[in-house]
Amino acid sequence: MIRFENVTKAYKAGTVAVRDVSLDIDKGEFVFLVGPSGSGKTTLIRLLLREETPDQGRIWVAGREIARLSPWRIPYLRRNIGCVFQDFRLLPNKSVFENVAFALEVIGRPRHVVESQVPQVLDLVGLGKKRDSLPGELSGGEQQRVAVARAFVNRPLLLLADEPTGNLDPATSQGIMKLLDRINRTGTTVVIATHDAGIVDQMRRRVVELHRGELVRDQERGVYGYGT
Amino acid sequence: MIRFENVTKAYKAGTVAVRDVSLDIDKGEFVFLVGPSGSGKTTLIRLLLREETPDQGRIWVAGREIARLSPWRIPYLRRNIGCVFQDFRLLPNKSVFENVAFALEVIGRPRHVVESQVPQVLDLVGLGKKRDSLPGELSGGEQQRVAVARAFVNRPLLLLADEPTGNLDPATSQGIMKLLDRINRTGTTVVIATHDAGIVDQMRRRVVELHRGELVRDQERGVYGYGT
Amino acid sequence: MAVSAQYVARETATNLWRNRLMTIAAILTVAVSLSLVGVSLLLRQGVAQATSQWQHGVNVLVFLDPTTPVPTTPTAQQHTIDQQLTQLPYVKSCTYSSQAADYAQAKRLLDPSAASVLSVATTPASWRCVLSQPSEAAAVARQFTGFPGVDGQVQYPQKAIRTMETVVHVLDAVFLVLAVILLLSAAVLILNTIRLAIFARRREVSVMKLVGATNWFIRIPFMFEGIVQGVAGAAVAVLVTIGLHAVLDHFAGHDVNSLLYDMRTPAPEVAMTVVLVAVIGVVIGAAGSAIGIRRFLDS
Amino acid sequence: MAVSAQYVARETATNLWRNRLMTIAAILTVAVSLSLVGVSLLLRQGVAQATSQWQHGVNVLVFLDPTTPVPTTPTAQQHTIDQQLTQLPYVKSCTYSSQAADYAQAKRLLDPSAASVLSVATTPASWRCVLSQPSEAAAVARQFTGFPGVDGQVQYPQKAIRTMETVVHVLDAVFLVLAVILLLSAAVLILNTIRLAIFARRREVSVMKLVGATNWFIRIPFMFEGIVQGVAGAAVAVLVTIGLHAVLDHFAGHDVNSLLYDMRTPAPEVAMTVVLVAVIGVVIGAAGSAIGIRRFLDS
Ligand SMILES: Nc1ncnc2c1ncn2[C@@H]1O[C@H](COP(=O)(O)OP(=O)(O)OP(=O)(O)O)[C@@H](O)[C@H]1O
Ligand SMILES: Nc1ncnc2c1ncn2[C@@H]1O[C@H](COP(=O)(O)OP(=O)(O)OP(=O)(O)O)[C@@H](O)[C@H]1O
Ligand SMILES: [Mg+2]
Ligand SMILES: [Mg+2]
Repeated sequence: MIRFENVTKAYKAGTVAVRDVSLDIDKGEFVFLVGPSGSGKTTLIRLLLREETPDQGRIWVAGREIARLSPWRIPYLRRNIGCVFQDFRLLPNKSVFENVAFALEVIGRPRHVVESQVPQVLDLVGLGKKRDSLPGELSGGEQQRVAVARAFVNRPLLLLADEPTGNLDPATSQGIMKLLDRINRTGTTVVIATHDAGIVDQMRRRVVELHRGELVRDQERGVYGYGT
Repeated sequence: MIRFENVTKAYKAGTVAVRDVSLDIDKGEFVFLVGPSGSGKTTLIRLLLREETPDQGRIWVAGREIARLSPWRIPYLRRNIGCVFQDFRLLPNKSVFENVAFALEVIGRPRHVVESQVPQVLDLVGLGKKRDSLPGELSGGEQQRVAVARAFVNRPLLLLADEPTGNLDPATSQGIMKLLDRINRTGTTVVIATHDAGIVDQMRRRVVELHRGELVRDQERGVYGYGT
Repeated sequence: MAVSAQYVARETATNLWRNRLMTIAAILTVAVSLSLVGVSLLLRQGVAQATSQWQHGVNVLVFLDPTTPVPTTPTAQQHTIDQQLTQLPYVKSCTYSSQAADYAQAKRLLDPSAASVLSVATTPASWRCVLSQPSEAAAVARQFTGFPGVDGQVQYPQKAIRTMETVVHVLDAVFLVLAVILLLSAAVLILNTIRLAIFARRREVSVMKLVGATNWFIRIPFMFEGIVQGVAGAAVAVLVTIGLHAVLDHFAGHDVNSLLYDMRTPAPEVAMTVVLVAVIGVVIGAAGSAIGIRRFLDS
Repeated sequence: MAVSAQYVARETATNLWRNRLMTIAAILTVAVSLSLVGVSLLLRQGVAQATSQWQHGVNVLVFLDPTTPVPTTPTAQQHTIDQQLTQLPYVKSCTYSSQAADYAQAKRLLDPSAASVLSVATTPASWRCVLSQPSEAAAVARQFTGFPGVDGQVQYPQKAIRTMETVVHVLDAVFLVLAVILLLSAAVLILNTIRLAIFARRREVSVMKLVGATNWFIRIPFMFEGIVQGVAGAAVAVLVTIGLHAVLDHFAGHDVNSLLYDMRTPAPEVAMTVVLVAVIGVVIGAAGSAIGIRRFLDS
């Protein structure tokens, strides 16, 4: 499903965010991406979305080398990827409902599908009552849940989640993780960047650890950290 | 230092975010504010900053009833309060250095004080090397640390922190909490809204719990939750 | 593409409403800019109208030699000359004025002491010819010189024509240049405003892209927003133009001597201006949005 | 307040640079708008100049009765009459033209057949008076009528004066109205642009407030930004205005007959326009920013 081959990415400012990373993730896997702040987790996710292109190395997603994708095909790549962004990236002028509905409208789902599916997903993340609020009128955790809802509303092949529980209390976090687990069981590949040691340790799934941009650990049924 | 007297705050949309909360926090205290997502923690902090005014009840900060403050005095209130916002609220057009320096310039600190103090604080949060980056060029955790640095650079009387470790790995989180603890020991009152059960349980300080806007627990040397 | 009409309509409407400030700013800019263009075009038409009015006043006066006998009651013969004259290039129509008529007019025009030295016999009869092209007066005068019985000198208001032509040309040029400058300025200002408005929403655009929206899916609602703003602004401009036209017409009233009366512009030409203004509004709105959004669409 | 000059300077400079797009948009808007105002003011001054040139050409022609004997070699006596005439209100200067001179001129002006009926004796001598106020020609003519030896009729170019005056008044009014409309439009457009630019930075303003910045602390750098944009825009407008003036002057050349020559505007008046444009730029920049930011400062 995903293959990184000696991928290196440096930002203009000179920071090497990802250094010579090679990684294979199969279809249907559930992977935690861990590492200290600034270790390159978000950058890895941005590379998968082709929000950035690698300086060196190659990346395949669903059998395609995405650096070679022509610009007009990028949207179609992204439609197969649901993403929970670390900073949410909600559309500030759209209501909760519209934000989630947008991911369906983009792929041309008819109105009645949108009308039935969105409220269902919002209920799943516990925001049924907030459907007409604007993002600015939500608490941090509520915004994060909207982002989660938007990411999987269109049943993507690949679900990327960058710190999806950073603003959530442990109970809600567990709810979200159960949800992601359930989605994973339907065949969706799930990659989660997280700092939440409790959840990683509890779920016992594959753990990939980055440190200063380098892949330092890749462990089946892993835990958050060795010592911490 | 802080006194809430039967404070109620409802937003336009009809959500009662804070309901009849009474609370006293003495000078020099260290308080954790906990509660599920959407329980009103951020709203409480916004009330203290007079970003919002209560619908009912009264709030005193440092001996002043802040709802009665005339508009031109509000900036002077805020200069005594350092705040780490949940969504960071960095100035997007200013570098890391300038963002932190701004809090000092606002209170008229001369240039040489700014020049010496800001790098010191940036080193404390581990961002010495990122001083010239813009917020958009930082990882989530780095932005959060800039927000922390800005909040205490001018040694405020009161330090409010809304989810200051949501985007940080456990090691960095502990570093930040140690920092806040140290600041607290110099006499600064510290109020932290957080979901990080690990930290709350480890620090064993006063815990105030909100649930649907109501104060449901106020416990000396408390833990994050009873059951969770 | 596959952008549904319903989606576009809803998107356009809600975005216009939720970005009120920017909507109003853009409409205002279009309205002000295009109003200036419209007014300037209108004034230019007015000048053109006035010119064509004034041109009716340019005559070439052909004096016949009083010593050559001419019939005092010119009928068929006069008609022939008339035809011959009229066939010359640039000559529109000619009227004959007999010696007696010319004498009468001279007496009226000159002060008595000067008139007293004239007599019917010494006053030359004349043809007064209206030209289709006043600037050709000199050429026409030359042509007449060969005609039988025509006095050596052919009079035409040389200095007056030159001055009037200069004024008209300058005014026409001024208003044309003004209209073009205003149009360019309007384009610049409107594009500017749209760019700023889209700049304020660049984050929104980037989020849409990350969720998998195609460029057209993002662009079309923006373009429709631009069109609506352009149309609304142009509508205001059209009203201002029509309003000004009405006001000028009103003040022109029926005072034949007033300059405004000369400047009255017929409705069809005003309509042309109005249509032009409206089209500019739509095009600039749509193109402006499309161009303005382009750099935020490049990934 | 306590806003240090250093802070303001640094803040202004970096903000202008980091918000390039908005800076350029604002400068462009100011430049385009004020250029239009400047050009319009310049044209208006040109018209005023041309008017004053044309006014030198308005003479009142006083014919002396040829039957009343007048000295053929007028010396002291003529001087006295000259003085008397000049003392009349609105009369600027008068020149005498003898019977012989008038006859010579008439011969030149009229066609031979008409001229042949004139003689020196029947041609009246005349005074040709330049008026300071051409519109008063009729009144002056009435005053002359009482003078010794003055022929009953005093000639002045009645129709010509009326037409010229109308044209001048209309042109003057058109350019004044245009300048005022353009000025108002410029104000609206510039305010609009500044508001949009500040709107795009409203979050920044709100963060500054939350960190404890006073309103003036936030407002002053914004105002200076506005001033810099206003000055830069106005500078462009000033260059355009001066440039146009230079171009017009160049084309005017030394062709005394051209309208452009008549419109040449003296440097001090151009300087006035330029100063006016610059001041408007600064004021609108500063005030615009201050007003634009106001609603985001209300807490
Ligand atoms: N747009 C950018 N321009 C320049 N440098 C950047 C940019 N984005 C990220 N970086 C740098 O690249 C490094 C890796 O960033 P990244 O966001 O991938 O970290 P992360 O693992 O997601 O961290 P966190 O857990 O704090 O979110 C950091 O040092 C960061 O400062
Ligand atoms: N500006 C607003 N307008 C309307 N409702 C709001 C606004 N801000 C917050 N709310 C609502 O008020 C409630 C409390 O919000 P608040 O941000 O205080 O929660 P919180 O405890 O900080 O939650 P979290 O842990 O998720 O950040 C929520 O239900 C939220 O939707
Ligand atoms: Mg990250
Ligand atoms: Mg919160």
